[in-house]
This record gives sequence, structure tokens and C-alpha cells, in this order.
Amino acid sequence: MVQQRNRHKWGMVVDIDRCTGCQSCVVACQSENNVPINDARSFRARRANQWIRIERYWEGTFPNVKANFMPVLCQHCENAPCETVCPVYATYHNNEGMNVQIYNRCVGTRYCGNNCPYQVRFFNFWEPVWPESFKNQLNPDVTVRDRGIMEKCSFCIQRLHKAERIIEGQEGKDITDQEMKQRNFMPACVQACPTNALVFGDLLDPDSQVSRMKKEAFEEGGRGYKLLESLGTEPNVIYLKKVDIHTEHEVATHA
Amino acid sequence: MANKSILGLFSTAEAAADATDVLAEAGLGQDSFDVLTGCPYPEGAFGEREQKHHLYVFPFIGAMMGFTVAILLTAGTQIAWPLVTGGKPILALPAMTIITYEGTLLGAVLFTILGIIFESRLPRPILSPYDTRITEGYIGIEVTCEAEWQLEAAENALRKANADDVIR
Amino acid sequence: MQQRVTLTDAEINRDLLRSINENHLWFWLLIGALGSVVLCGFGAAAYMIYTGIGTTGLNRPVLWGFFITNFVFWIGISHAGVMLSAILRLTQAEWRRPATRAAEVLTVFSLMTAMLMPLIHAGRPWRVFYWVFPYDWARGIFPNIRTPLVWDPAAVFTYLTSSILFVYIALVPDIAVARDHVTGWRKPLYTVLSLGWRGTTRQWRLQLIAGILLSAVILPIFVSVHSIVSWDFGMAIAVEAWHSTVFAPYFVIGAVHSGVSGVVTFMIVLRPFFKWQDYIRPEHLDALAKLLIVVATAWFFFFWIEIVFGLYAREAPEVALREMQMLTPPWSWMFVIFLITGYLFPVTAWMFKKVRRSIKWMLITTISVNIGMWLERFLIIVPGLARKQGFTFSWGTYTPSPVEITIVIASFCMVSMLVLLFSKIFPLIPIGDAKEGQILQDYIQIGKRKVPAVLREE
Amino acid sequence: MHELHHLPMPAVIDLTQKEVAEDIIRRQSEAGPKFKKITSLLAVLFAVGIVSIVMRIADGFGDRNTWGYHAAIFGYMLITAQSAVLVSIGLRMVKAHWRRPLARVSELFAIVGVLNFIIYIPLLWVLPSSEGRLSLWFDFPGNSPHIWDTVTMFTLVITGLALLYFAAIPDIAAMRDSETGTNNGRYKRFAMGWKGTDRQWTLLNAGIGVLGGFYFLMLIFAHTMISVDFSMSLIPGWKDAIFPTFHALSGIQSGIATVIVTLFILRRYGGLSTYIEIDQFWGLSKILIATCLLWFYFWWSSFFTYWYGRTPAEQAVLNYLMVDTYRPLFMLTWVMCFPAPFLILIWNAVRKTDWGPTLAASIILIGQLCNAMRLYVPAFSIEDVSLHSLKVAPPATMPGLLDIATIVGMLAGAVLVYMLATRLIPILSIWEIKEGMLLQRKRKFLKTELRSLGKPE
Repeated sequence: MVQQRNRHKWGMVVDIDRCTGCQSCVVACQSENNVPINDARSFRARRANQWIRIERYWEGTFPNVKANFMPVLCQHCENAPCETVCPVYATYHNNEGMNVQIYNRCVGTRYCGNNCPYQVRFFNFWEPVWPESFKNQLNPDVTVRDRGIMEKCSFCIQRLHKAERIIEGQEGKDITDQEMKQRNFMPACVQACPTNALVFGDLLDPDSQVSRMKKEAFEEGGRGYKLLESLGTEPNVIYLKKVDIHTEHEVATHA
Repeated sequence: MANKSILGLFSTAEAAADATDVLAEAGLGQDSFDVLTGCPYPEGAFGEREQKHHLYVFPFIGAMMGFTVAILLTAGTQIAWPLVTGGKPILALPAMTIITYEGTLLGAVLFTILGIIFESRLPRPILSPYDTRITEGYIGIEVTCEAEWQLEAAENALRKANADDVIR
Repeated sequence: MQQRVTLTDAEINRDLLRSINENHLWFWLLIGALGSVVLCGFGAAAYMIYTGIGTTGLNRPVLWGFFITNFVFWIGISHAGVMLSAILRLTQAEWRRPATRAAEVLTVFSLMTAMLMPLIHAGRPWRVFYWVFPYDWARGIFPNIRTPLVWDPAAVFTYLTSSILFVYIALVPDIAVARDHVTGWRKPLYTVLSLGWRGTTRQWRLQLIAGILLSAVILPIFVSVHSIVSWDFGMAIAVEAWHSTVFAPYFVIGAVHSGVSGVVTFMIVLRPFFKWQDYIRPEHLDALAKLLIVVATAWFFFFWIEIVFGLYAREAPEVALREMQMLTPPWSWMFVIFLITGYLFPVTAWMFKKVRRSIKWMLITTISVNIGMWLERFLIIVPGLARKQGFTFSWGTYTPSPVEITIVIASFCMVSMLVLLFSKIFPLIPIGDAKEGQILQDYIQIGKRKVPAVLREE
Repeated sequence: MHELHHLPMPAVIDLTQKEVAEDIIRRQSEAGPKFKKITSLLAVLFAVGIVSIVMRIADGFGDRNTWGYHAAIFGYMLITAQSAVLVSIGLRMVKAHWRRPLARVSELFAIVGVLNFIIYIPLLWVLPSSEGRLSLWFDFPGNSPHIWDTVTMFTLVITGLALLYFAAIPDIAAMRDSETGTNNGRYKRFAMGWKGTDRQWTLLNAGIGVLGGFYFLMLIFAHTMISVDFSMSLIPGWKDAIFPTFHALSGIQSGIATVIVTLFILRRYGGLSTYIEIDQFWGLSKILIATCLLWFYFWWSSFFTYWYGRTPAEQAVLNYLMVDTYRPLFMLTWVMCFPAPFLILIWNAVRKTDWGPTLAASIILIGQLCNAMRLYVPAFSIEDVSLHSLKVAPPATMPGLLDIATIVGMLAGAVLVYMLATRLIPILSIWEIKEGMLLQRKRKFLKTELRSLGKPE
């Protein structure tokens, strides 16, 4: 279902080959979006709340073991399974291609969480608490979510709206990658990624980096793929395959 | 209704069935008496008149109304809040059918219940003439007539058919 | 060969009003015991709502657990009511007579209990009415009718309303009986509730038609309710194991399986208490058991189909799920127990006439069925979520917390308590029906043998 | 809506048992001129059909697409004639007192099963191996479907015949003993010295019960395997768990429809109105209406799940079978299997006639023919069955002259076989009708009259 006015269609490209699994995106996201701190207990109870997480997959056997890292965040699907099943319209698709969550509508049926194939929706099992030292660290642009509701990656919508308000609204310029970067309007994780494994931008803007990367990703021999494509959820987050030197080397020698 | 009625009690169904003949002789045919029993007897067991009713109309009316309300509700709310969810069309007909289906049937049930209560002439504020023995297996024959003299005739007839008891 | 009992109306009244008229200590002790468990349950729920869903064993990815399992289970039990009374009414099965009301009442109370589950399992139960009812309060928006979670309340509400009314309409004549033969504080109550029923021909005629008409209207509701419950799962593409087209009929027939067993259990338990030996006779259990054999086998066929076509496409998550469900302890143990208690044991037992006609064995088998059916729902919901997709990184598992266990146990006690209390106020075996059955008894002489027969109006 | 009252009191047949037996045997042994005319016409059509099949075989089995309609008629026979036997089995199981006059009418359809088995054989060469593709057979050898489907079909047919013969023994004996009946000698052999002793009767009932139950199971298996092997598994990406059950249900629905139509013909043109009463139509039409609802329900469960799921594979299948390529055929099926018969049958007044149920039944039979076509023809026109989802849907296949010849010819053949069978075995089961007469009495009840039904068990 196409929206009426699409000024932007935000999307992200995740280059698995560049990701080192340093987790800085996770930390950045945590502090930007007032995500409660996960301690060992919450991890052990499998209730950790990470809007973006690094999935670690081990390859081979000791001693030559290889770790593959895959950052997973909300894929902002065009056909998001989570949206249809919410009884109270707490989540729906906005006209900028984003899957948005309205916290105060949520009653916590957790159905969206069940129906998210990527498992990037998080339920607040407890009242969120922060250590004393974080008292003044909370980001005023982002609300603190109550217990009993779902939350998820928002592509740092607060920054995007600020960008639209200031750049488009006040200065009347077009939003470009440059502007976004210079003025810290990129989502926190993208901004924090040291290897630029995460690239964010407007998919409707042909010369934005994401559009270009997406274009070549799906050309002949491109590395692009989408998670669980067979479900037809049409994510707005694109992944680029890992370039495995060893296998390539083997291929070369065998050829 | 100024009609007076009198109730004759019979200990067995056979006696009651015969009594209806006696009443007929006394000029009190099918339309003037009604049979009170403690459980359903096969139709026409006492030669009583066939019961006309319009019960079958009610569920249909109910279904219609339920259907309309449900359609308005489902379609209306979707159009009033055109929020896209999961790439589904705003007016998602297959999804609407479910609520519509339930609404239709709910309407049908509610109206059927109303129909039953209305058609069996309930609720009835005063019981009399009535006797608790009817729920003990006695058969009651209630004769309704306009005038006093008919009432007399009815009472005589009932006594003639040796009713165990006659109640005014 | 059915043995028959001939009773006068007076006797029937006495027997079937006994539960109302006589007061026994054991009854109130039982109510007390059940009540205290129910209180514990409410306490646990209150604690959970006050402190948060964290007190349950739920986690990511297993966001639904005991509560939803229990919800599906009780919805299933609730399907006994219409199954028995409607279908048997439509097919004019003589042996339905004592069973119908028990079944309908069980329907009503299990539905109420079922509805509690999703309400308390929600993250913010105090706001849950935004979800359940179609109105535009407070948040300035109506519920999203595209989700199974809104179809659910719609269906259950419809089903609950209609079965309550169904029970009531069928009760009116019996309330009248009670009105005539009860003294004390209950008399005014019955006088009001019986709507001045006198038992005229017209009233009885309509009563009979009503039974059939309402059955015919409620039957489609009955099918829709559990189908919709099954679509809570069937519509979820994210959970490979749930997204199956067979779920609707599979759940419905499974519900009938557990529901009818539930009714049998209840009737057998209540039988000695209220001295119903003349009304619930071995031949009734025999007939019910035969019905159950058919239902159970049909259900098992669907179960088999569901597994075969789960694996049909050989998708990784599906295989992973089945491995967890069938080969990984403790799930594999539960799976075996479920197979044995849910189908193999009871159905093999019902093959023998001795079992079908033995009160004790019918009690054991029917209880075992419901153990199995509870596990079935649990094994569909939890492993399904724990092995949602191929990403091994976010696979999980689930262990219920004491809070959840308490609430589930309490739910069982609650239904039993409510049915008992109902039997204290209203006759649980339809009196008019029993009397009619007496009238319509007949015998046909063939040679030397007296064949029992039934009078039919058609 | 079900209304139990003001029914015509069914005539508890006013003939002596002897008269009934003689009457039925007489009808059975004498064939009118009309009968001969019809049979010869059917024979011609049947011959045409056979020729068409031979021609197709001559063309070879290379192109699966050309065999689509052949498969369709095979499937159609499975869901009509072979399922019609179920009617008597089912009604026996629930001990419906009105089943007796129609028991044989439905069992006789077992004979048509033989014809269908012959139709089935050529398909074995067309069915691709199950290796390297999704199928019910997972990693069993590639020819498993061929072997097991054949075994199932064969067992089904044999069981059907056995049931038919077994249930007919007392009648065969009756014909052996009757003076009116012709060539009693032939029946002597088949009657197997039936004397009607208690022991024989108990054995007979037990045998009928066992064979019936077995036929029931075999039929369900047959529906499951055939529907998956010859339809579902040939369409890539079609993973529809309810489909086999849907197919079986179509079988039950059109099986009942077949019996109703046959009863109508026998009642109106076979002069059997003494035995086949409105009772039978009334009873069957109530079950028929239930099957119409169930048919919609099963279809809806699969359609709705697919519509809601919206995965590419699901959408491709939906478009191919319902929304796009085969839309017209699907529309016909849908209307004629659910709303049309349903709206006819909800009226009790209509259910209590013989034409009403027959009208609905004939509509269903046509609808189910469309159903068979829309399920088998598309499946046979897929080139590469090894894919995991349908990438490009092939265009719809239109029936050619050969196809039409096959369909008409085989249908004619089925009717022909059935009609000839009635010459061998009485169309009405004499002993069951007698039993019915024993167990039904008119009873005076106070001022009205009721029917008393004996319940021996």
C-alpha cells in the first residue's frame, strides 16, 4: 500500500564485511534512546533489551574458529507482520517507510513480538531503572517507556524529525547525507559505527549513499540480500554479504 | 381482557384427553381451552389447536441488523483511521468478514431470544389460574370464556369429566 | 441393550431438585477448599499486575506461555456445550437429555475463565479495554479490526452471550418447577426468573423449536470461535510452526475432543453427590464414549496431517521446531505423555464395552484426555515460539514461574466452583427433558423380544 | 433452520414382507424398452470416450499438460462415485433409521470404482518421479507415489466390491429362492448357501461393519494421497495442510449429491416411490447443507491463511488457482458448491420435496466437476515441478475436443456400468427394508399418532 506523500523513505545498508562486532552501535543506541541498562540477570533471563544487537555466529572448529557478526535491528518492513496483528494500532507504517511505535497506545499483548520474524521487538518486563550515576543522562528527546509495553528501533526518528524541521523547514534546503552527517542527524548507531558498516539515508534520493549502495548491491554479482526474504516482508534494511578471503582463495586455487 | 378462565386438573394424560371431548360436547371447542402440562407433549396429543407463530422471522431481522452494524463499524473505523499496517489494503475485506460474521450471528441470536419470549407470551405477571401440581405431572385444562354462564358450563363439563380439582 | 428406568414426575422433581433443596456440609467444605485456591490465584494475579509481567517465566522469543495455553484450553472446554446440546438436539439423540445443560453451563463458566487469561497476561491490564471493546474512548482511535486479537473478543463475546441466553431459555421451565417446589428466600428469585411460565402448549412448542433454532444459530458461532482462536497462531507468518492452513479445523475438533471429555468428567464427579444414578446411566457414557472415539480419531488425523505438512516444505525452522518438540527433553517427554494421554490410552480403552460402561474408567480416561489436550496446546505454542526462525542466536526456551502455575491451577478450581454453585441454585439436569424422555419411551414386540423404542413426532 | 413439526407422516410401508420382496425382485429382473434405449446410447458415448483415451495414449506420455483433463475426470469420479459409497456406511454407523431404502443405491457405486481404476492406470506414466521435489513422500524412492497410490486405489475398489457383495448376500439368496426372478441358478452360487440363521445374520452385520469402516479409512487415505500426489505437490510452493481434507470433504459432499440425484431418478422414473420417500431426501439434504457450509469453511481456512500470510509463494499459488489464471473456473466452483445449494436448501419446505434437494445436488455435481478441473488441470500444466515456489504461472489450459470426448465418454461409462449393475443386484436392499418394517410402528398416542422407532442396541 503506497502512501500519499512520500518525501523520504528512510533505509539502511548493513555491510557484514565491515562489521567488527565492536558493539559501539549497541552502546550508542542504548544511550540515545533511553534503553534501560541490561545486566547479566536480564541477559540470562533472555529479557535483554537491545534495539540493535550484534548476532555472533561461530564458524569452524578450534583452533581455527571464525566469528561472524551480524548487526540486527528493526528491519522497518514494508509488509511488516508485526503491524497487522496489533489490536490497538500501537504500531503502523508511516509515510516515510518507517515502522513506528506509539508507546501510549500499547497495552502489551506482545503479539507483535511473536509475529516479528527478526525478533527485534522488546517487551518491558519490569519498570525501567537506571543507576544513580545515569540520573542526568536520559535523552529528553526520547520518552522513557513504562513497564508492560513493547518498544523497538525507531531509526532514531527524533533526529530525523529534527533534521526535517531544521534543514527543510527553517533553512529550506534538501536533506543530504552530508548535512545529516555534519549535524549529527544520522541515527546513533550509524554515527557511532567506526567502520561505517552501517550506512543510513533516504532511499528516494537517487544520489544518497544508500540508494547507490542498494543499486549496486542487487546488480549482477552484487553482495546484497535481505533477511528472511522468503517471508516477503520487504525490509528497508539491506545486508551485504561477507567477502570471505579464505573461501575466495580456495576457489581461486581450485579453479 | 375481560375473559374469565377456569382450570381443571387431571392426574393422568388420558383423563385430560377425554375431558377435551366432554368440553367439546358442552360447546367449548379447540379455541376455548388451553392445556397446561409439566413437560412437552407431542403436538395434538389433547386435540388442541395448532400453534401459529412467526418465530422464524426474528433471526432473519436480527441477522440483517447485526450485519449492517458490523459492516458500518469495520468499514467505518478503517476509513476513518487510514493507518497502513503490514502493507494490507485500508479496506481489508477478508479481515472484515470475521467481525461481520460474528455481528450477524449475534444479532440473529439476540432477536431469536426476543422472539421466543415474545411469542410464548412471556413474561406473565400473574400465574393464576395455576396449580403447582401441574409440575408434579398433573395435566391442567384451562378454559377461557367471556361470560359467567359459560364459566359455569365449563366447570360442570370439567367435573363431568371427573377432574381431580377445579380452580377458578 | 439399554436398561430403562420408569419414574413419575414427582420422583424426577425430587431427584433433580435435590441439589437445590438439600444442604450438605461436604458441599460447603468443597466450595471452601476450591474458593481458597481461587483466592490464591487472584492474589497471584494481583501481585503480577502490581509488579509486572517480569514475575512470569516469559522471555524473548517466548512471549506467550502458560496463560495463552490455558486460554486456548478453556476455550476448548467451552466447545463441549454447543457440541453436545446443539448437535445432539439436531440429531434428536435420546441420550443427550441429561448431558445438555451440564455441557452448556460448563461452556459459560469456562468461557468466562478463558477470557480472564489474555486480559491478565497483557502488559497493562488496566488499559486492556481499549483493546477488547470497539469504541473510541480516551485514545481517540478504534481497535484495529485486521488483527486476530480483535476477532477473538468479538467471537468469544458473541459465543458467551448466546450460550448464556441459550442456557437461560432452556432453564425457564425448570425454574418454574423449582418455583413450585421450593420454599424460603429462593422462591421470589425463581418467581421472577421463571417469567410466569405456566407450561401451556404454546409455551412448550416454542420451547422445543427454540432449542433447535438456537442450536442451529449457535453452531456456526461455535465453529468460528475456535477457528478464530486458532488464527491467533495460524496468521503469524513469523512463527513457521504456526502458519498452517489446517489449524482452524484442527483446533475445533481438538476442542470438541477435550470439551466432551470435560463434560463427561464433570457429570461423573457430580453423579454420586446429587444421586443422579437414574439419570446418568452407563448407556449414556457408552454413547458419549463412542462419539469420543470418532471425534478423537478425526482430531488425530488432523494432528498427523499438521505434522506431515509442517515438514512437507522441509524449512529449517520447522525441522528445528520438530526436533525440539519431539526429541529434546523435557519437551520430548511431554510429547510422549501427550500422545499417550491424549489419544492412545483413552481411545484404546474406549474400544472395550466394559470401559465405556464403567463409571470409574470413563472418569480416568476423560481426565487423561484433558491432560493430553492441555499439553498439546502447550507444545504447539511454546516450542513454536522458541524455534521461531532460523536465527539460532535468538532461539530460546521457557519455564513457567510459580505465579503462572498458581493462576493456572486456580483457573481449574474456579470453573469447578462456579459449576457447583450453579448446581446449588439451578437444576443441572434438564427436568422437562427428563420427563419428556419418560413419555416418549415405548417398546416394540418382535417375536419373543421386547425391543426398546422411542416415539417420534416426524 | 430446522423445523421438526407438521411433517408428512412417513408411510410405514403397507405391504407384507413377501409382497415387498417379490415386487422388488420383479422390477429388478425385467428391463423396459426405455432402459435398453438409454443403455445403448450411453454405450456409444462410452465407446467414443475409450477411443479418445486410446488416441491420447497413442500420442504418448511425454507432455503432461495434455493429460490434465484426463486426471480431472479421474479425480471427479473419485469424489463422486467412489465417495457415494460412504453415504450408506456413514448412515449405518449413526444408525439412521431412514437409511435403509438408500443403502444399496449408494453401495452399488462401488462398481463404478472399477472403471475409475482403469481410468487411473495411464496416469501412472504421466506422474513425475517424486525425487528432487516436494512431495508427500519425502525421501522415499522416487516411485513411491506410483506404488502406494496404486495399492490404495486397488484396495479401495476391492473393499468396495466386497462390501457391496457382502451386504447383498441375503438378497441374492432371496432371488435364488424367488419364482419370479430369472436365472436363479446363477444366484445359487453367489448366495453361498445363505439360510438366514442367527449366526449368519450376526456374521453379516459384523462383516458389513468391518468392511464399511475399512472402506471409510481407505477412502480418506485415497483422497489424501491422490489429492497431494496428483494436484498439490505438482504446483511448486503450494503447501496447504488442509487440502487433503478439503478434497475428502468435496468427496463427501458430492457423494451425497450423487446419491440424491440417483434416488430422484429411481423415485420419479424407476417407479420406486413406495420405498424411496421424502424422508430420505429430507434426511440427506440436512447433511448436504452441513457439507456445503464445511466446504466453504475448509476453503476459507486455507484461502484466509494465505491471504493474511502474503508470502510470495502463497500469493503466487493464490493468483494461479483463484485470483488470476483460473479465476472463472474457480468462481463457478465456489458459487455452485456453497452459496447456490445453500440458499436452496435452507428452506425446510424445499428440503421436504424431492426436486429441491435434487436441484441443489445437481448444482453441486456440476460445481465439483469445475472443482476437479481447477485442481488437476493447473497442476498438470506446470513444467518444472522441482522448484520451491511458483515463479511464473503458465497460462490456463483450455479443453480440446479430445478432452471433452474423454469427460463425456467416461461419465456416460459410469452411468452405464451402474445401470447394468442394477440388473444383477436389486437396487433396493430387500432385507434392510424388511428390517425397517420390523422396527417401525405407528402408535396411537392420546389424540394423535406417532411413529415408534425400535432401537435394538
